[in-house]
Amino acid sequence: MIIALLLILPLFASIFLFTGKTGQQSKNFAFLASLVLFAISLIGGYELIAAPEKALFFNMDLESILGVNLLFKIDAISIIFVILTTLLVPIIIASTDKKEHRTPHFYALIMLMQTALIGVFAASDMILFYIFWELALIPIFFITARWGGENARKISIKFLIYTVVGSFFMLIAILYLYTLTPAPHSFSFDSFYQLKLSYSEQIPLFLAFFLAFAIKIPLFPFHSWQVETYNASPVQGSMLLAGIMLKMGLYGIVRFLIPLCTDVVANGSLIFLPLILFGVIYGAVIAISQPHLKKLIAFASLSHVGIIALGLLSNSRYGIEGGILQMFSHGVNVVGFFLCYYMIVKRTKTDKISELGGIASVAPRFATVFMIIVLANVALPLTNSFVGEFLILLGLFSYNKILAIIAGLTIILVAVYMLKMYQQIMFGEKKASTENFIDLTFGEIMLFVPIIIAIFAVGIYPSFVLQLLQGVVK
Amino acid sequence: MYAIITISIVAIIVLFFGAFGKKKVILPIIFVGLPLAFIINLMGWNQSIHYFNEMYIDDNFAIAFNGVLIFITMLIFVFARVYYKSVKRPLEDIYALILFSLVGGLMMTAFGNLVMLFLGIETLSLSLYLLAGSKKSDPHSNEAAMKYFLTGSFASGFLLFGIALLYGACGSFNLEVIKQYVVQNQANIPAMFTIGLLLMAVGLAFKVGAAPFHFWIPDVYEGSPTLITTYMATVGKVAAFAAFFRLINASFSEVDFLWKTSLIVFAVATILIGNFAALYQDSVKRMLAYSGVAHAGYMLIAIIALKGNAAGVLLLYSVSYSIATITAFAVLMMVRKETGSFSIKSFNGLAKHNPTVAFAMTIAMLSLAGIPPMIGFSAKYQLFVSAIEQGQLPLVIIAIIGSMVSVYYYLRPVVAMYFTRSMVSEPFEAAKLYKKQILGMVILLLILSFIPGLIILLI
Amino acid sequence: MFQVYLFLFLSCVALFSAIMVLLSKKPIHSVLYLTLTFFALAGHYILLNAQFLAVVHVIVYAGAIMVLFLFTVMLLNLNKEGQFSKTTLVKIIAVVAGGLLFVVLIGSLKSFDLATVSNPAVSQIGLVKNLGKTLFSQYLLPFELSSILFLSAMVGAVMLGKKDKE
Amino acid sequence: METTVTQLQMIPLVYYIIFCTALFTIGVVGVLVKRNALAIFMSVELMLNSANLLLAAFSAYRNDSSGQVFVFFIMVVAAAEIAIGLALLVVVYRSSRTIDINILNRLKW
Amino acid sequence: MVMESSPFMQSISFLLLLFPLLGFLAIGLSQKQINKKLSGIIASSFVFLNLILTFILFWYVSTTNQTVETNLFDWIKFANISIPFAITVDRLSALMLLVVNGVGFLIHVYSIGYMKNDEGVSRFFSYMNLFIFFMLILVLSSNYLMLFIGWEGVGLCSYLLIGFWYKDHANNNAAKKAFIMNRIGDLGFLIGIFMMFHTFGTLNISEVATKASVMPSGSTALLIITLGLFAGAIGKSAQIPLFTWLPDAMAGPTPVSALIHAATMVTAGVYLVARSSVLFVLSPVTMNLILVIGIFTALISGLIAIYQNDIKKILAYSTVSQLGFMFMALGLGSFSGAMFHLTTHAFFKALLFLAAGSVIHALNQEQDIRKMGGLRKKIPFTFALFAIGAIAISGIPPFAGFFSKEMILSVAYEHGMGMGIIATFISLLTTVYMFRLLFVAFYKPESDAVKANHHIHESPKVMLIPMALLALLSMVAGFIQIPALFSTNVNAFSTYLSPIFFSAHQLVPASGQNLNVLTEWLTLLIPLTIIAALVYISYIRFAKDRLSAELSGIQKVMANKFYIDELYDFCFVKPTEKLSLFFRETVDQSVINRLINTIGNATLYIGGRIRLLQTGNVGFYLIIMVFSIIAILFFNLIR
Repeated sequence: MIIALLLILPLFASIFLFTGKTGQQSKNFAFLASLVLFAISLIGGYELIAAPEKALFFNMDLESILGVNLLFKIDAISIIFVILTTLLVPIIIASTDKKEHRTPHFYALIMLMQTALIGVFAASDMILFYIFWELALIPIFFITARWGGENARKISIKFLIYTVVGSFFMLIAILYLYTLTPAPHSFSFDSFYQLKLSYSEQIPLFLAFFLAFAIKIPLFPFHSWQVETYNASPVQGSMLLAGIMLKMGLYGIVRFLIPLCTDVVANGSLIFLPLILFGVIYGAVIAISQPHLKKLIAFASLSHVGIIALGLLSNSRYGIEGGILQMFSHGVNVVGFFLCYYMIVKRTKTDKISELGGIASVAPRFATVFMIIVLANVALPLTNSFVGEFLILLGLFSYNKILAIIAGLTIILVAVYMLKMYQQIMFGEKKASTENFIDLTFGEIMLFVPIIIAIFAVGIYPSFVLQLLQGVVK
Repeated sequence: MYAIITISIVAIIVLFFGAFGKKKVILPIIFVGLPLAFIINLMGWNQSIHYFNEMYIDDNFAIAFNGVLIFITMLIFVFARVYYKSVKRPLEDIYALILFSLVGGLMMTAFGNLVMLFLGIETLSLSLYLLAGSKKSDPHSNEAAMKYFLTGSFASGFLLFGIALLYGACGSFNLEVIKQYVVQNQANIPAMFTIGLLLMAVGLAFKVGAAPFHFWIPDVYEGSPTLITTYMATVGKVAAFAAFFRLINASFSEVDFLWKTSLIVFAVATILIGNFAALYQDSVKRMLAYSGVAHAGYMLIAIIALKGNAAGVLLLYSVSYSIATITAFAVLMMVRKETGSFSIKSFNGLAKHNPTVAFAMTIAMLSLAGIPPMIGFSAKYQLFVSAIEQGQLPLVIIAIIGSMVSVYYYLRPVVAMYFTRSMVSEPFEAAKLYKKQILGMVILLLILSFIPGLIILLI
Repeated sequence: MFQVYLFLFLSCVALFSAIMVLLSKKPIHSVLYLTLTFFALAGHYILLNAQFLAVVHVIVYAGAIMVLFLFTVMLLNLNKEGQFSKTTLVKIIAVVAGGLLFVVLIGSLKSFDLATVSNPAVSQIGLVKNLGKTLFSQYLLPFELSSILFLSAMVGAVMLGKKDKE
Repeated sequence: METTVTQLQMIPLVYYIIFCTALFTIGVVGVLVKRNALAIFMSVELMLNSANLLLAAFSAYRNDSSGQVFVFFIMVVAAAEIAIGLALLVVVYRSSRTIDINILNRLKW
Repeated sequence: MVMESSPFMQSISFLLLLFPLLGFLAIGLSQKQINKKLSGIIASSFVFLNLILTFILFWYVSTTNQTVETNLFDWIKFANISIPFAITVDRLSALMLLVVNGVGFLIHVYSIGYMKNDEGVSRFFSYMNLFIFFMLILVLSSNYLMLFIGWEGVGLCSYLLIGFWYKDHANNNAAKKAFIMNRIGDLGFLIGIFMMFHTFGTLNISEVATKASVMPSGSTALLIITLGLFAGAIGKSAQIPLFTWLPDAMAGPTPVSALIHAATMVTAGVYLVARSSVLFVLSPVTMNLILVIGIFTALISGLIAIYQNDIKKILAYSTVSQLGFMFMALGLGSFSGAMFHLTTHAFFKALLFLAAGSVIHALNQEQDIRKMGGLRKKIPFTFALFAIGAIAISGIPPFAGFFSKEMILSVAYEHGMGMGIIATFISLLTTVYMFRLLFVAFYKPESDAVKANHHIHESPKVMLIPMALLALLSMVAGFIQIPALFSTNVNAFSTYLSPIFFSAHQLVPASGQNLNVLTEWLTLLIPLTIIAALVYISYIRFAKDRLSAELSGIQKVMANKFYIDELYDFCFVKPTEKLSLFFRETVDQSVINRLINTIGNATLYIGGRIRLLQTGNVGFYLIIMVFSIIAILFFNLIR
């Protein structure tokens, strides 16, 4: 029931919004709808907390009509992502500024995106999963290309093709898996999980899945779409991308790579973990000298999600649980980060770090909020990222000490680039662009409130997430 | 069977009224006659009647494909009204030729004898040659018709030679008898049989537009009047595929080692050439032509898979491909009417003033590209599944690579429509004419997207 | 043995004239050589005791089709010295292609042999009566449907032929 | 015994096969070498005729009439085809004053 | 092993954390609403409440010899990992509580006066309270990860307070440098924690100690753990090679320097090592490393301090040097000695900083000692307090420094005569730079700047009283632990801490030989004599108005801090920036992006080529068809 609501509500809202008249009304409607969704997903979360081993099911055998089996299952892992989605989407919707005159289609596309994202996280049938996975691309493509900045058109095409190419690899893997299931073949996750794959079967499977996810996440060296797309898309699009959509790839790792390619993950990690690790360092190092705030966020994100991938593939429970927790945290943090970016760009019309400065002296509230978000990104203890990164590195350490130590370098690098960026933007003397910087209004602060609550809630009491996962991660 | 008769009669009535210059009644007659034929066609459902010594077999396969063909033709006529709006004369000849070729198509789906196959192919082809050249004043149309005719009759020669050799080996044209021969002589198939089979396959591969026999397609599709191109790309292709499938399925399924490799080569070449060549096209019409080639490659996979529900999958694919193609061509016709060009540039900024049209084009492109949740995706994935169940994973991988490539060119019109500055500042005049029809197509596409399973299980 | 000689003679005539169709520069010569080929083929039909086919062949090909060809040649005044011909390279390629095709076909077909052979000389199937029976019983449907083909050809020819006032 | 005698006097089937193949090949070569559309039509006719004769021969040697019926249909179709082809040729000639197929290259790439 | 402890004490220990947090939130969230003075009073009163609670707890643990364990909630708990949010008050942490809350309270009070005229005073006090909060977490945590929270938290506060005057980028750079250098150490700390968890399966401090005590001495796991922890300590306590941030940290307000960068936070490294004494004594390699690093740090920073001219910088290097001294003590195995010196150092170094602050306050933010002089008469009270601090830190009896240093020196001499002499030398360096500072700033004839400045005034009472209290402590605190030479009975300090280090001493029995009484007297008296001599020389050299000679050779190197900052800049900062540029411009743009684009363009190119197959020439199409047919037939026949 909850699943049905979670899927149908945004879909209908989206269809309704496509016929909307004014942007403001549509925004209000979309915001309300997404809040309702959030409430519903919280109910789902509550049910699961009561019994973490259980899962919410939705099964309707419509294969004869739809061609796919409507098989949904929300377990503890899924609910985290569903809640992440439903938590962030209202913020993203609310963040649009009145001055930007978004048409109703904009909100319709966001709601459609939400449908697809929830679908991805709730699907328990491979084809269904794939459908939602691809469906998610369409709205974000339009959002990016239509409301994006310069070159948005070209870049969004590159983005779309790049990711579609990646997901085609996944399609190959799915189809390959399908042939391996005992007759009558089936696409349901459960039938895949029951497979006992031999090592030689796992290798191509792993490669295909890994490629697909690596492009989506993105991992080095498949990240080149990311920076450009973040840079080109409107900030809401970037938030959707970085906050939620990238998690699809990581979610895929949790759902498929780890349970299905156990042996490859166990034996081959030393081949691909260094690659990911290099990407982690790479992103962080580039962020140090990145002159544009948005690109900096992109590279920081590249580095952060790389760490998550490291944790997930580290063959240890700590790594996996920490990775999942960190996915949630990263979603929250990066959206917060983008919001800060948005606040700056909205007021100063520039995101060049060197043109900014001295904001802290005119906007103390903003400085505080931004500082909290920066610290969350730096993974300071008691913020949400710390627990996740700690567990990830712990997991990685128990797998391979050298890798963990190198990965640990990021906690230094992240401090370097984050503080450098914060210092240059917020501190120092005021500049022309920041002369008339207005501090956050009440409405804008309200945008940050849920994010800050999430940052501290997860940082101080992560156990509710971790214990939720306990029954599922094995 | 009775559908053929109905359609023939309708065609003759059309000719009759046209001869007396009664322009206004022609299309209404067709719009009565084709649904009638559709219903009559459906009445034979689940009965599998064999007519005239198994010349014509009205099994579910035939009925389903005939239904699709008739339905597509109806859609074509829907757009014909708008396409030929400016033409004064009754056009009974063109309409009649379309109907005649439809008869040929129906024969191709339901043949039980190679004679019927041959006659069906020729009826369809001859009408299409003529239709391709029906815009006499246009050198492109002439050229298209000529090229089509030259290559087509050449291919017919091979087809016939193949039939002759096959006959020499088996001594019959009846599919059932050939099958028996095959079953009995599975161990020592004479070379003549093989050659005959392969030459027939070549002939049919030409008709479906599979590489390396696809060369006529881009030129002919581009040169023909757009409405006719639409018809060729849909009815012509679907009928040819139905015929191909029926031929292979009815007689040669036991000796798949003879033809499978060749077909796989065809399919691979078709997918790659079609998709890659489409990348560079500036003319949307030609791009769609290459897309047609590429889709022929995918549909060949259904024939290669053959077993299981391949027929249903082929049906689904045909439906998805045809409806999306018609939608795309319909939009193209409109754009061409307004801008006088097929170039991708003429799509620039279409979405601003013609959102419905742009949306329709987008849906069609996404469907053709096989992006979920459009029907094009369901069709592709069902196709891949059935191929993979027959152990054709490498082929499927190639097909998927082709799909990756295709995303690019299918997106170009979308991008042009939505994200490029428009040259015109007001809604297209023609859009008013088209709006209802195009909206209908969109709704059809969307509805179909939710019932792919139903279509597959038809057969 | 006489039959064999006759066969060989007719074959030689047919092949020679067929080649001459290609070699002739003037279309009119080609058409005439083609006619010769058709007559030789008619002889083959008679040799096979396919009387009906032989007659139809002569009527359709030598009669109708040849007339059409000739008519076109005259109508369009095409009977000039062939001023356009393909390059030698293309010709060589074409001949090589033909040769290869021939070799491949012959190589695979020559070993063919029927299990039971009936003598065409004594076979009665080619007679009008027998063929008629088959045609109007077993092949009635295609026979009828071929009328549609003709009709469409007619309509089309008219369509292409008449002047439009568009 | 008698069958043996008649068989000896018969023309071997393979003769027909070889002859028809040769004729077919000539037709194919003709299509390839000619630029004149009319000549190409003729070459196609040669191909069709070779198929015809082959069918007729098989039909006769198998003592099965269906092959010859098929030939009949082929002739029918060939006639219609040629009619259409020539009509097209006339149209093309009208518009471009030539029947050289090499000028048919407006549509390409 | 959760001991039953009284609920009353548990709730008190919980309140310890709650009060400063409340203070932080109350001040931080209402910055605009409350006036400046009020915020200082609120902040100070919260710390004062804490101080009272600390006394209660201290009394409790020192009398009952029990630890107060309070489990607040489960922080990270799943599978076999269980890290509660739990606080432990034992004798060691109670001592630290005293230091933190005591000194902290005094500095808070002092700050009310010092920061009176600053714009962001509310912000300042909220940060200060936050610092106390994190420092208490650090001190009270019952497991290493929670300790790490406090560890990073104080680092954050340090960052925020160093960069308190954020309009000047120099301050921000200093703050950033402090944070990043701490982070480098923290990475080591984290690795130590990982290894600890890996080895013992728990992070609980007492459980780790118990489990470790049965391990063989010198095992690799222990080595890695202790190295990691020590790396953390190096970062936090500004030891070589991560010491350069501390002098820069003087960019923050002076009370911050006093509280964070002298008395409390920087000593956290010492506290950590002392806390983990069991682990460290089982890892002799690390112990030796600590010893070496401690000695070198103490030496080098002591030398640098002599040539500095910024009053706060001198004190900062002095701090580094004293910290090195403490580490040396730790390396020698004298945990209680280190802790003792930590305590006394907290008193007199805070005093020194506050007094320096008072000077700076008086001179309108002038920090260069060359521009001072003659202050003895202008601000006599401050001078007196400063002198007490200088005497205390120099180890002149009977002030506190003497006792704590003596405790360490005796251990050093027990360890060997050479070690003793080195230690003595280090302690003598203190005298040199402190008295140089004292004489230059207070005795030397008035500089022009001072002469021109008519507003030089004594600080208000709110600043002087805390300083006076600290001075009192600096004078008397030493008497709780008198060298064995004088009396073997007065050793309250080591007795107090002995339960903490009991197991550590158990594992490694003291190896040093006992010196005879004569030697002990000599080692005591000779340094004192030298100190006296040094004070006199300094007086001659610095108190008179002699133009200081040009620095030359080695002196210049020392004055420029051995060029260590430049070295780091050259070795790490510049290469990282270069690498960043290289990655950004070359790898990302020219290689990866180009590669991806090339793939795309290649596809398009192939498309363009394949398209050319379609020549438009029918003859060509037909030829291709025929060849294809031939190929198909051929391959099917030869198969």
